[in-house]
Amino acid sequence: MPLPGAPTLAHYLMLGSILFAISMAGIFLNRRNVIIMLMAIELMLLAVNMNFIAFSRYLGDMAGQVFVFFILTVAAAESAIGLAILVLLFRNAGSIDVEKLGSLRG
Amino acid sequence: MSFQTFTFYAFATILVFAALRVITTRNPVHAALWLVLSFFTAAGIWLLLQAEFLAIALVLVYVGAVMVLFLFVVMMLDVNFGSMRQHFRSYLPAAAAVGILVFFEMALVILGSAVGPVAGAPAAPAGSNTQALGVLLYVDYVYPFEIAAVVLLVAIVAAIALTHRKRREMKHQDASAQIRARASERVRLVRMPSEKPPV
Amino acid sequence: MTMRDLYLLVPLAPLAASVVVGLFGPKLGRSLSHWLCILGVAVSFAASIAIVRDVHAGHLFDGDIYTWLASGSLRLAVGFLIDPLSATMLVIVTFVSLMVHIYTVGYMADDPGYTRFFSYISLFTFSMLMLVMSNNFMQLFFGWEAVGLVSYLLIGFWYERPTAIYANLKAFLANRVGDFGFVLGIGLVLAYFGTLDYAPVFAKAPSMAATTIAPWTGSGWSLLTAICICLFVGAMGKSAQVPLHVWLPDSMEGPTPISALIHAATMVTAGIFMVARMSPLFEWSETALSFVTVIGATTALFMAFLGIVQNDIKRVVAYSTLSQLGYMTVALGVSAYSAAIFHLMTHAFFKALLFLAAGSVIIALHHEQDLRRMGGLRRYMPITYVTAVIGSLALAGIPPFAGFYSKDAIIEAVGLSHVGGHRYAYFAVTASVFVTAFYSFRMLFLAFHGEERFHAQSGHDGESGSHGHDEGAHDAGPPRESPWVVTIPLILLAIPSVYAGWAYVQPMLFGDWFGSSIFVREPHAVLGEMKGEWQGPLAFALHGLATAPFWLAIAGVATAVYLYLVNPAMPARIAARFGAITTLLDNKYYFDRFNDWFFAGGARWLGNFASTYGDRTIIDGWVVNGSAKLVGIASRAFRRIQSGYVYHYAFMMILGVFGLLYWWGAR
Amino acid sequence: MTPYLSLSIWVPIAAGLAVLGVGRDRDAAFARWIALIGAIAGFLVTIPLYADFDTATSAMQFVEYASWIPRFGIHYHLGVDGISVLFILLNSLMTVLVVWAGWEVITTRVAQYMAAFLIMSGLMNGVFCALDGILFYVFFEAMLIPMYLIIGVWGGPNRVYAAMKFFLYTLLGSLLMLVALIYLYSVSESFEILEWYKVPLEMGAQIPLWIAFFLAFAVKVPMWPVHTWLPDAHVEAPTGGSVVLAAITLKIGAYGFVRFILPIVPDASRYLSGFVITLSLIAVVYIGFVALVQADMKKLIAYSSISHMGFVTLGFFLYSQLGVEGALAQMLSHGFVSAAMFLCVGVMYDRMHSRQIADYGGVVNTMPKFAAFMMLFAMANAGLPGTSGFVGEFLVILAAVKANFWLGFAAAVTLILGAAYTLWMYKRVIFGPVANANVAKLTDIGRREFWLLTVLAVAVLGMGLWPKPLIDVMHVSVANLLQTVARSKL
Amino acid sequence: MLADLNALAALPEIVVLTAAASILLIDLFVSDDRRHVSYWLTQLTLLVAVCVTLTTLRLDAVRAYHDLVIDDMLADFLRIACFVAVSLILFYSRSYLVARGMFRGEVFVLMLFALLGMEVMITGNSLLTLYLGLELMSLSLYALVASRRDHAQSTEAAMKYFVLGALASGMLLYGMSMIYGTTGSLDLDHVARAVFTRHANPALLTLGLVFVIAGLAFKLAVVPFHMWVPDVYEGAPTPVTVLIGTAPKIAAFAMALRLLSSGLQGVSFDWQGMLIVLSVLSMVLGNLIAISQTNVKRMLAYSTIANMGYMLLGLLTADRYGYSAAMFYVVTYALTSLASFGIVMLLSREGFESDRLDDFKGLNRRSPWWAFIMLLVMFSLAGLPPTVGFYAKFMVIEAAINDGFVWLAVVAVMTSLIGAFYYLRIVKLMYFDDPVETLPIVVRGDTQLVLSVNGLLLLVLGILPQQLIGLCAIALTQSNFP
Repeated sequence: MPLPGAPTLAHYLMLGSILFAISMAGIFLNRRNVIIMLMAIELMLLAVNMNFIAFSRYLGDMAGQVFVFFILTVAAAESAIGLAILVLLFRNAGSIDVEKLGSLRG
Repeated sequence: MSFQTFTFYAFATILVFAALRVITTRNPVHAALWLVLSFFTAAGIWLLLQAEFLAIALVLVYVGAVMVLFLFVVMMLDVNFGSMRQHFRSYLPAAAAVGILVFFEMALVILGSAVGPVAGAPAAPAGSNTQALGVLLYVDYVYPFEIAAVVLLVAIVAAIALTHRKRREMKHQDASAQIRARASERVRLVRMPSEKPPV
Repeated sequence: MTMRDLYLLVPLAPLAASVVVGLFGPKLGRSLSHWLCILGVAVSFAASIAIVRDVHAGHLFDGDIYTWLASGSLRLAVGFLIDPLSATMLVIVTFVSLMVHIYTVGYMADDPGYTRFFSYISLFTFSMLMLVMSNNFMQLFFGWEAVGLVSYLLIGFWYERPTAIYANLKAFLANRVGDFGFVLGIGLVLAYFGTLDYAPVFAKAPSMAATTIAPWTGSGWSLLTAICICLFVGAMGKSAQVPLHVWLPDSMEGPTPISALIHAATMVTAGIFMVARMSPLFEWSETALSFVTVIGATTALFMAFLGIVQNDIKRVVAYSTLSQLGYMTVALGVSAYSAAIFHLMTHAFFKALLFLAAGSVIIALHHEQDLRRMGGLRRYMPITYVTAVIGSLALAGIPPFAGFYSKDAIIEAVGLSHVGGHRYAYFAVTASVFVTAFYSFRMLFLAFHGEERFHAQSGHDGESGSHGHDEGAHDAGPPRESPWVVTIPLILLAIPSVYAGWAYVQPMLFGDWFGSSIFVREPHAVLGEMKGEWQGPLAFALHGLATAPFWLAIAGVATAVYLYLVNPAMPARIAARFGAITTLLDNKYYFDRFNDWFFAGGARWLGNFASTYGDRTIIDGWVVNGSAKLVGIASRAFRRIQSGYVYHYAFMMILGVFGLLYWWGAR
Repeated sequence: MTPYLSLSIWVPIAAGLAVLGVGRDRDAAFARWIALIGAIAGFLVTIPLYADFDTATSAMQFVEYASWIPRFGIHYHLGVDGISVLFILLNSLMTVLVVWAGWEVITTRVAQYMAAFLIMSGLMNGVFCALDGILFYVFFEAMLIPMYLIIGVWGGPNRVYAAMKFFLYTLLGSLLMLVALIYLYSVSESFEILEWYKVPLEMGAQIPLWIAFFLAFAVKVPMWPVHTWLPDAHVEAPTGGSVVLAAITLKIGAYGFVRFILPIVPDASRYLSGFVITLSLIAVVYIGFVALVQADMKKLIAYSSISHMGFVTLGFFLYSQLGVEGALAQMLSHGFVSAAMFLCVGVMYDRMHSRQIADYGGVVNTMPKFAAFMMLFAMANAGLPGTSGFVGEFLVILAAVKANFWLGFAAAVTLILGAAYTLWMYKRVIFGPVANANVAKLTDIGRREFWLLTVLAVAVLGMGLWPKPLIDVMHVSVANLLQTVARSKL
Repeated sequence: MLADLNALAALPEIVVLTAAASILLIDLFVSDDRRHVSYWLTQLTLLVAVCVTLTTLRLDAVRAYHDLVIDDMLADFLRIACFVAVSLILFYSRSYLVARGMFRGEVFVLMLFALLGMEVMITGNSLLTLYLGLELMSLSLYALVASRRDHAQSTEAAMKYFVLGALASGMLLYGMSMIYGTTGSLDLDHVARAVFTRHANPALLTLGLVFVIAGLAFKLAVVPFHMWVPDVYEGAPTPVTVLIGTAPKIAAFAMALRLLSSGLQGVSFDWQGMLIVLSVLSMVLGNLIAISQTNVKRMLAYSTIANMGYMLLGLLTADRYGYSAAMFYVVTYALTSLASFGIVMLLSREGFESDRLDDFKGLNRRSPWWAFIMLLVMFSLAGLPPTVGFYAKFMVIEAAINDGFVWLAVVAVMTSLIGAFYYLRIVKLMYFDDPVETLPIVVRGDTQLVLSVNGLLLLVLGILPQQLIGLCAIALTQSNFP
């Protein structure tokens, strides 16, 4: 199956996997910056959503889209809580540097 | 190459590039903006997939609310981002390796399995996408819908509970604590070694 | 009262006395205690006499008292075998024991452990009787070990003395080495005969004569040889045959009465008795018999030499005991079992006599045992002196004393025998006649003749220096004759020492005294040959005058007279002249040193090695604690994965997913 | 029918819980009395087990059977045969003695001490009469807990190491046994031990099963080379702990051999009997030498225990009536003798607070009664005829010679070594002149100690002089066992 | 229309939700020193929830809300277990919360919401409901971990938990998307059918399976998805730690069961292998690392990891017996874990956490009773009879052996030997060592009672486990698991 050409399901899945891979790489690349880590996680969810929608289209089944709807909702809530914790962290530790988050270990 | 194909590739390219910039850019504000771009292009792709409602929702909810929240927090916290980037370059190979490996692993599976073309799929259901989704949400998926509402409630409660501060920094008298104090607690006798006289 | 009750009475009377006195001795008081024990043994003695008469009237008994244990087809019982052999032994044992009991009243009069001592010797009597009366191997072993125990207790009676407690441990262990063989012998009997009762085993012995066992592949040992040698190893321990004799001289650390009773008259003869009892087995094994002969002969000669150089009066007697036990063993080896028992009997009398006489001297000198500090005692202690002379004559084998008959019979039997090693044995027993006569009269002269050296001592610690009852009594006047409780037994023992020889030589050796209890195969019947020339005890004695042994004995006596009465300075010169031999003899052929170095030291070295390296270093250190340590190290190492950094954690998760993906991708 | 077995298990446990519940450290006497009454009651209920025992049958007697965990077919199945019944009596008797022995000696946390022993007693009775694999395992494991506490709480200076070692060592073995039990269940669909005797097993299955069981029981016995926990545990444990450990706990390991290994995996047992016999003989000889050089009395007795238990395993794997009965007799006797020896050391330790041989000497001068008792027990330990120590040793040696002369030869070495290490210690501790001022100040045993030792002395002598009543109980069961073992399962 | 929904199936959820919302409102009007009103209301809610669950108990499985929800015995049973667990946590933690200024309405409410999330997980019959339940639970827990706002460690723990949790749910979602894509449905019944009939694309399905397992493993805390556990356990306030360590494990177990068994039984061979790997890793590493811990909470965290490894032994057999064993395991583990943290909280005071191992020194002197309870807990965790932990281990090992994994059983027992070491160490500290701390232990009466019952239950269930074992068996038989 030649990849360039009319977009098939595989194309979308590949796109999703690229996004997923980028988000994973992002977590590593920004190992000290929690905010960008959170953004990378958003990217990951985007990848997942991409998959769902592609499958939904491919299967002709709306359930996938419904799922995406809920993912979006949850992701929003998640961001809110994540950012709340981030704020708290900044207040308590004076930094959001993950490298400084090492008091719990071993 | 049809228009659809072209659009897909165009959006996909921008999406991937924007995503890459999200994780590589120095400034979190820029990262957030790149993320916005990613969402926009993703919404575009979703339109191609006939998920109009979700595409719009992504733009409205994500770009309009979540990303704004991100930007808000980034700007509110006075973080010294410069110091956080110190070892950025040294992290690059590992991160790239992880990313590429993940990608290849997934790609192998996806490409190795004979996944049919989207074109072969049945046509989109009649009526608007939004309506169809709405019917599903309020009829079939009413239960998850409720749960999702609770999730949002939790987010609200949590966010408030965690970040809402009563300003208690000022000193104040605690009458009950004063009453509870015992004689033994009032004065603390400290035994200290007597200073040695210089020889 | 049936005979069975009488049989029971024999061992139980002393046992009862022993238990009562042992548990309540201090409460009963001294006199009640000793009367109880004496009564117990006296009853036992009386019963023994009755039994002997009954046995000679033809009433034998072989039956069980109670079943000790049963397992599968095996039944182990406690039972009695009453036949002439055991009946004879009963009388000997109870008689000597009775004498010793009485004697003890005087000898131990001042000892704080008085009642304990009585309890022990009564217990010993019981044990010995159980051994003798046994009708099976298990009970034999029981008695065997029980006498060993009492011997252990009695040697260490004065437990404060390091030498005594060293000696008793040594005695017990040397005996245990013998028991080691003994138990294996019993095991072999059980394995091949399927029972431990004498009667069926003896009955089956002829049919087993050709049986061989293969301890390792390709070898073939005669079963009976193996059994007999194993059993005899036991006898070597108990009857102090070379090289397991080392304990006996040291056992003189015990009080003198028990030296007489246990280490001369009875216990040490258990081995002799046992082999005689096992004659139906030994008879079928030439190898075993010649083994017995050689060991016995070696003991007889070489232990006699040691008797010459001893200065401790009891040790001299002890070495003479060893030597005489060698005689008995030789007799066994040449199948003259009755001669062995006969000698056992006469030896019991005169050796007990000698020991008690020595004891009498020791009391008189306030527990002085060194011959070099005696001399001239005959004037002060006439009864002791006379009885000691009788004992010495008997020991030296001068006709017509008891010892002559038994010893001469043995020598003749050896001369007639054709068992392997008989020439060596003949030489040994003959040569040691001279030695025996020499050392026994040396002792006699040193103690009772010559100048009175007992005044010379100063501040010397006697036998019981730490006992305190004779502190400062050294100069309390000249030695006095011992009290009647001491002398009566001497006299009573002197009587059979004189007459038991000619009175019993005929019935025991050539008559039907032992009946079927001793079995001799035709080719070995040396006594049978002698019987052909037998013309009565008197003729035997007269004939004896014409034989080499007699003249050797006379020579021995004469040498002693010359060296110790006529020319007392001579022995020292001789000793100096033959320095190497003297050293060898002084060191008792280095047996003790070798044992200390090789066995005791070796065992300790092995134990330390096993304990330190085997247990503590390898098993505990490496394996047990090592694996625990390894776990600890691994734990700390893995702990470092938990670095505290989120991206490490995330990395682990991704790695996990990867791993799973890869795994199932590859599959 | 009165459920005597259940009573023998639950009476002590109930008493233990009662002591734990009502006992207070302030009023230790009360706790002691309750404990003693409980222990005696526990002993009394076991007497009918012997009195009413039918020696003519090999079937399980006093059987109690109730469903427990139906999902796995696990039953509360109790019963005794001639092999196990005596150990229940022994154990219950020991509990009385141990409670009594700790009477004045234990002053801290008395209630907990007493309760631990009572509970352990019940659990160990359970081990001996459980006929269900899991029931057995539950008792088997549960008894580790009180023992762990006894060593750790009331033990000597190095108690923590000893307790840990004891626990983990024994757990190592028993965990594998759990796997084996479950495997047997998966094969036979039953946890009935008696069912397992009949279930056919491939050699490929028998060998791993054998190893698992063997490890569990060998550690417990303990056999060389998995014995090193024992000296440590004994040395550090309080006297009562040592007594129970030596008298009963070790027996449980040996009991496992006859209850599990031999009948369940007979072919593997035969195949590997040479291995076990070798280890047993190493235990007899090697450990004998090790015992010889110990400077600590408890350690010495501990090593002697290992050596004696070597006889037990040796006897089992000779596959003869004589050997097995000898081994069982040795187990019983060792129960008395080792208990007595440890009590003796305890008596001295209570006075001098030292277990080092070098600290003693001439004890007989100040403690003559005690010395007499100890002499008896030392002799029993050395296997003197007339004492119980002789019976088992003698029978096993006989059986060994019967099987192979050289086996007997090696086993008989114990006659020398056993006497050597026991009497050498006795000599150095008891005999001789008073060694130091501390010994001079010793007081002889009191009334409590006297009667305590008397009970054991009577047992030692009684069994030595007339073992038949005890051994008769075993015959039919042992014969049956041997038949079971003789049948191949392949 | 409502009748179609079978709304009663979710009655306990409705009760909890209503109550949570009500308490949220009521709490607004309650002053600080009358906070116990909220507390008791929460307890009441749990009681009512238990009663409601019991009264609506049915033997057969009911699907509701268009098959998104399933209410079967398993669900009822596990729901009750969660209710009880949360209730006990509240009992144990009251003093702790008060002492640290955390005795606040929102804490209770968040706990209830987390509980609601668990219920949704337990009853989920669709990828969607499972996901939403999981998120509801997780989000509440993130907030709870951070709820001690002034405590830097708590915040740090919350941050780690959040980031990793989000990553894990991203993975789970990716997996779900693949499953959805290959089977064409979110409904587990449909998924199962598609998998069984081999309509699903096997490669993509396996891809999805891997990611789903990763997500589940994160929640179950098994190696190598366990990294958050020790840090969060240590950093979180103890009541939250115990909440994370108990009820969510039950819910995660239910979710795993639903996903793997109800949905993906057809590819059980695949996930079996994966679970074996995870299980072995967890047992080994969990026990191993626990040895070198000095903090009780951290040690218990590793113990959780190890125990979840054992639990997987039951799950990975992929049959009903194994599931019931795993269920028994997870329930009794929760019970044991509750008691252990109960004691930890009992010993803590204002300004003193009592979470170092040394704080247990000489507990037997200070309080024999609590030492005894802790002893039971430790032996139960170590899996020794006569505590319930033994049957838990017994059952999973039995399941493994029954399925032919004898070697796994051997690994399990060998690692539990290592485990025994650190559990014993606590006993050692309590019994063999002298106390450092001599202050008397003051405990509220109700806490005392409940904790004692909890502890003794470990023993009682250890002696008479048949009822609980039977319940677990019935729950799975009636629920028609393969």
